[in-house]
Amino acid sequence: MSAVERLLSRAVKEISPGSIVNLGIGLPTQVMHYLPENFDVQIHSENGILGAWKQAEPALMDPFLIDAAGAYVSLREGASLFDSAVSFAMIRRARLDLTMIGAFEVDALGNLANWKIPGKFSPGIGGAMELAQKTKRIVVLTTHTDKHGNPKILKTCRLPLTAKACVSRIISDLAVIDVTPQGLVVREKLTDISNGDLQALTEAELTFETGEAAHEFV
Amino acid sequence: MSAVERLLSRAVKEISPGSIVNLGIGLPTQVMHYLPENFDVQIHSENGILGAWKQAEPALMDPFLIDAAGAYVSLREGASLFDSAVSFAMIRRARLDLTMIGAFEVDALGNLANWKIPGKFSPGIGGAMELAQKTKRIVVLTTHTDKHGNPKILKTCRLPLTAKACVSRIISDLAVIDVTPQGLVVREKLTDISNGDLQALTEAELTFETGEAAHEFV
Amino acid sequence: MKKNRTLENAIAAIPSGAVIMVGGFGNPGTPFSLISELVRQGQTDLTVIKNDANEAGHGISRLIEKRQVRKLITTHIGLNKLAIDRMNQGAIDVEFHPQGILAEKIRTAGAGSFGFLTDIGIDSEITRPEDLVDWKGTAYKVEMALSADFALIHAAQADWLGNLVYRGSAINFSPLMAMAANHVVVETPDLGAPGRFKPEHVHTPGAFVDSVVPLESLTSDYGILEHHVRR
Amino acid sequence: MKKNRTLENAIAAIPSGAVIMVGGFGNPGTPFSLISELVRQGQTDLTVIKNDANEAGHGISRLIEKRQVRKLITTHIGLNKLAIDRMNQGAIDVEFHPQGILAEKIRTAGAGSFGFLTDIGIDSEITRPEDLVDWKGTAYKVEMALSADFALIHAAQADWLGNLVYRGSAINFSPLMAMAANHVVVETPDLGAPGRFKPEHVHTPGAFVDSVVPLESLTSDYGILEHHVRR
Repeated sequence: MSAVERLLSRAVKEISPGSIVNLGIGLPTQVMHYLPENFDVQIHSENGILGAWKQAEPALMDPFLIDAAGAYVSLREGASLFDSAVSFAMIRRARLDLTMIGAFEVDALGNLANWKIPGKFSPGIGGAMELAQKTKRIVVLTTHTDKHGNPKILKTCRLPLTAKACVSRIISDLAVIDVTPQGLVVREKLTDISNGDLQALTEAELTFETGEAAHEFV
Repeated sequence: MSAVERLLSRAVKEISPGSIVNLGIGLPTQVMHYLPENFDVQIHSENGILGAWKQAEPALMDPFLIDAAGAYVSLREGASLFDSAVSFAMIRRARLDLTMIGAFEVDALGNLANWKIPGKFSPGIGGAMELAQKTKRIVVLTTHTDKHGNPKILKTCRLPLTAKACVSRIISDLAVIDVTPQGLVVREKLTDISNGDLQALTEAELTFETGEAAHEFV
Repeated sequence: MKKNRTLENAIAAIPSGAVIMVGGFGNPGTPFSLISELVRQGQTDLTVIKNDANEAGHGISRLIEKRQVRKLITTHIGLNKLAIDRMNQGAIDVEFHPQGILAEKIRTAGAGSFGFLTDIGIDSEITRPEDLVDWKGTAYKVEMALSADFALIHAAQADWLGNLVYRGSAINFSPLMAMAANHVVVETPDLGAPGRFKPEHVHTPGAFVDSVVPLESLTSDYGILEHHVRR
Repeated sequence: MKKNRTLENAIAAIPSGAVIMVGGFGNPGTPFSLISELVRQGQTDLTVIKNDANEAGHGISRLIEKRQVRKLITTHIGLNKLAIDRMNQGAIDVEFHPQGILAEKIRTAGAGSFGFLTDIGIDSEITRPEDLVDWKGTAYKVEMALSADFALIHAAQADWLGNLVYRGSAINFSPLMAMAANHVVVETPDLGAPGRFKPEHVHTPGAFVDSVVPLESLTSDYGILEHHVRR
């Protein structure tokens, strides 16, 4: 299993039966493909869908039905379609139980930066700010380090924030880390990485729980 | 023809083909019954109807379909039904061409008072304020005097205003009067009432046009 | 996850002192069965938000008659002389808003916003100086969002997920209130399995709905009011 | 009164310098035919308001490529490298808003209001001190209404009165823009006589629509984008 597959397989377990979930662009949208076919969940897409599901069979793909990432989704029974104002009303009214979201940086206070790298990347905010600020629970899915091996889990975010103190949990390819008032607490990690090695790949200070923390997370 | 019938028959002529019209509670709602069956008009009702029409046949009356006055209306082909926010968006965005509205008092500046008599009558504002303030054209339908014979067309309204300077035209049982920058101008009147007699029943000063003004208005 | 509840359980969640939005413009859309159960259970000190006060003996007028209502936020109660009398006696506090402003205040809460800037009534006695803001050189009236603890809604049809379809003029305030209240209770005579609605036809997505109460039948309250039939 | 117009006449009403809202989130809902005619007629100095910039070579990207656009008000243009390059070169002015805030600014204009109070982004760099109002002891961000001279809308179905029905995810910004623009132009491949829609199924009532352009067929622009199909 690749690092990304491991991360996505773990991410699926974050979704409680009966919940309403938004899957942000990037790693989170890929979580959809790991969901069991009959799992009781309603996927929200901010372009106006509640009840989006996996890509439609080729013969059933509808060019007038995409999710916010551009995928030709299908709809589950009980789906509804609505305008963008209603879609974001649902978000701002905290009717979503969970948003999984990507990150450029996330920090020990649960601050999230995922929309802008000044001078390099500024394609716009999209729906991220409202999702991050208003969803009941935000889980960040991210590789533990960037492609150069630099930590993405920081003491303090340096990039412009998407939202302050919004993240509840971080799932990387190496560990499951909770943001707590006492800082970052490792709940699960790969068995073949030591506490010291994980800390070395993380700028923020980590606390290691005994018990669960010792277990392989997938 | 009674005074009210005369007023309502004249009021029908205010409605241009193809227009969108709201008929306020009281005399205006009765205008509906004077409209020719195939007349090209869309009646707006602020409780969420565009395309309301005359009372349904008894067998077709729907207890879930009333207009804002409580009548069991029918719907014309091309009607739409929507929520109260959309209904008043339509009003505030001035998508209505005409509102006919009742009055306790109307004055030479086009001010309208029709919602409250302090200490006597204050059932609430309803939709009148937004209709009066935002419809492109407001035509007041009113008996020329109240039941005690006192003028309702005043120099200046004394009751709390519904909206300032909103009225374009007044149609009473005796005359058709326009609100102009030069004051009230009588466009049509009953032939059997003299200019002097009409002025005597009107507190505001009237100007009498020659030509049309001499004609019977029905 | 099924949102089905019994009438008794759904209403038992409402405590005395609650702020309750009630759908309906006149009879259509009024959730008479939910209201009847609230009358039966007898919660008091309620703040009720509804377009009108129904007519004496019906709908929320029964709550007013049983002195369960402390305050009514509404647009027009002209069809209910009893409610006007109670207001004039000082037995209930009544707060009036222009109809579209009430709708928009509710919708603003439903959109997760806090208020909006308008010019409706800005020159009238309903506007006090302290309601005005000067924003970059222009004066606006600030209308604050109106939310509620509960909304009581009648839907023509629903599914177990809480997706709602209204009909006729019974839409009115219901979709707005379903967005604005923290706990949304819906009654419907026609509850079915998810998949029954074309997704584009759903008026209120199930995300906004907490409890759905199936009604076995509709009482005479939901029928034609003979005194509103023109002869 | 029939609102039918030809493609040419409907677009000829738009002058250079106009502010134009364009429906669509990605491809679904983008009025490609109206945009193509606007490219052909060549109006310039346009301000375009759309969720995104479509993809290079398609939709409003063609207006940007032909230098007809002075300013773009949008939420995310990450799928259009060409638009990002033009922005970085300073060839077009781009104003970004959070997606739901853009929707709500448009909807606020559509409701005939002037602005709304929010807390979205209040702690972020998108909020400047001069955007904040202190209202009765609480700080809110004021987001002003966003209106337009024209809206260009794609509807799945329409009738001569301008009643519109959308489908799929092509609803998105269209009903909001239809309310907010002063002149609303709709293209549809399926135009019929009034009476074809159940009144409860109409998404945009005809009162908001000025011109309806029937399309004889849909070009390949409206089809599946192969590079968005997951293999």
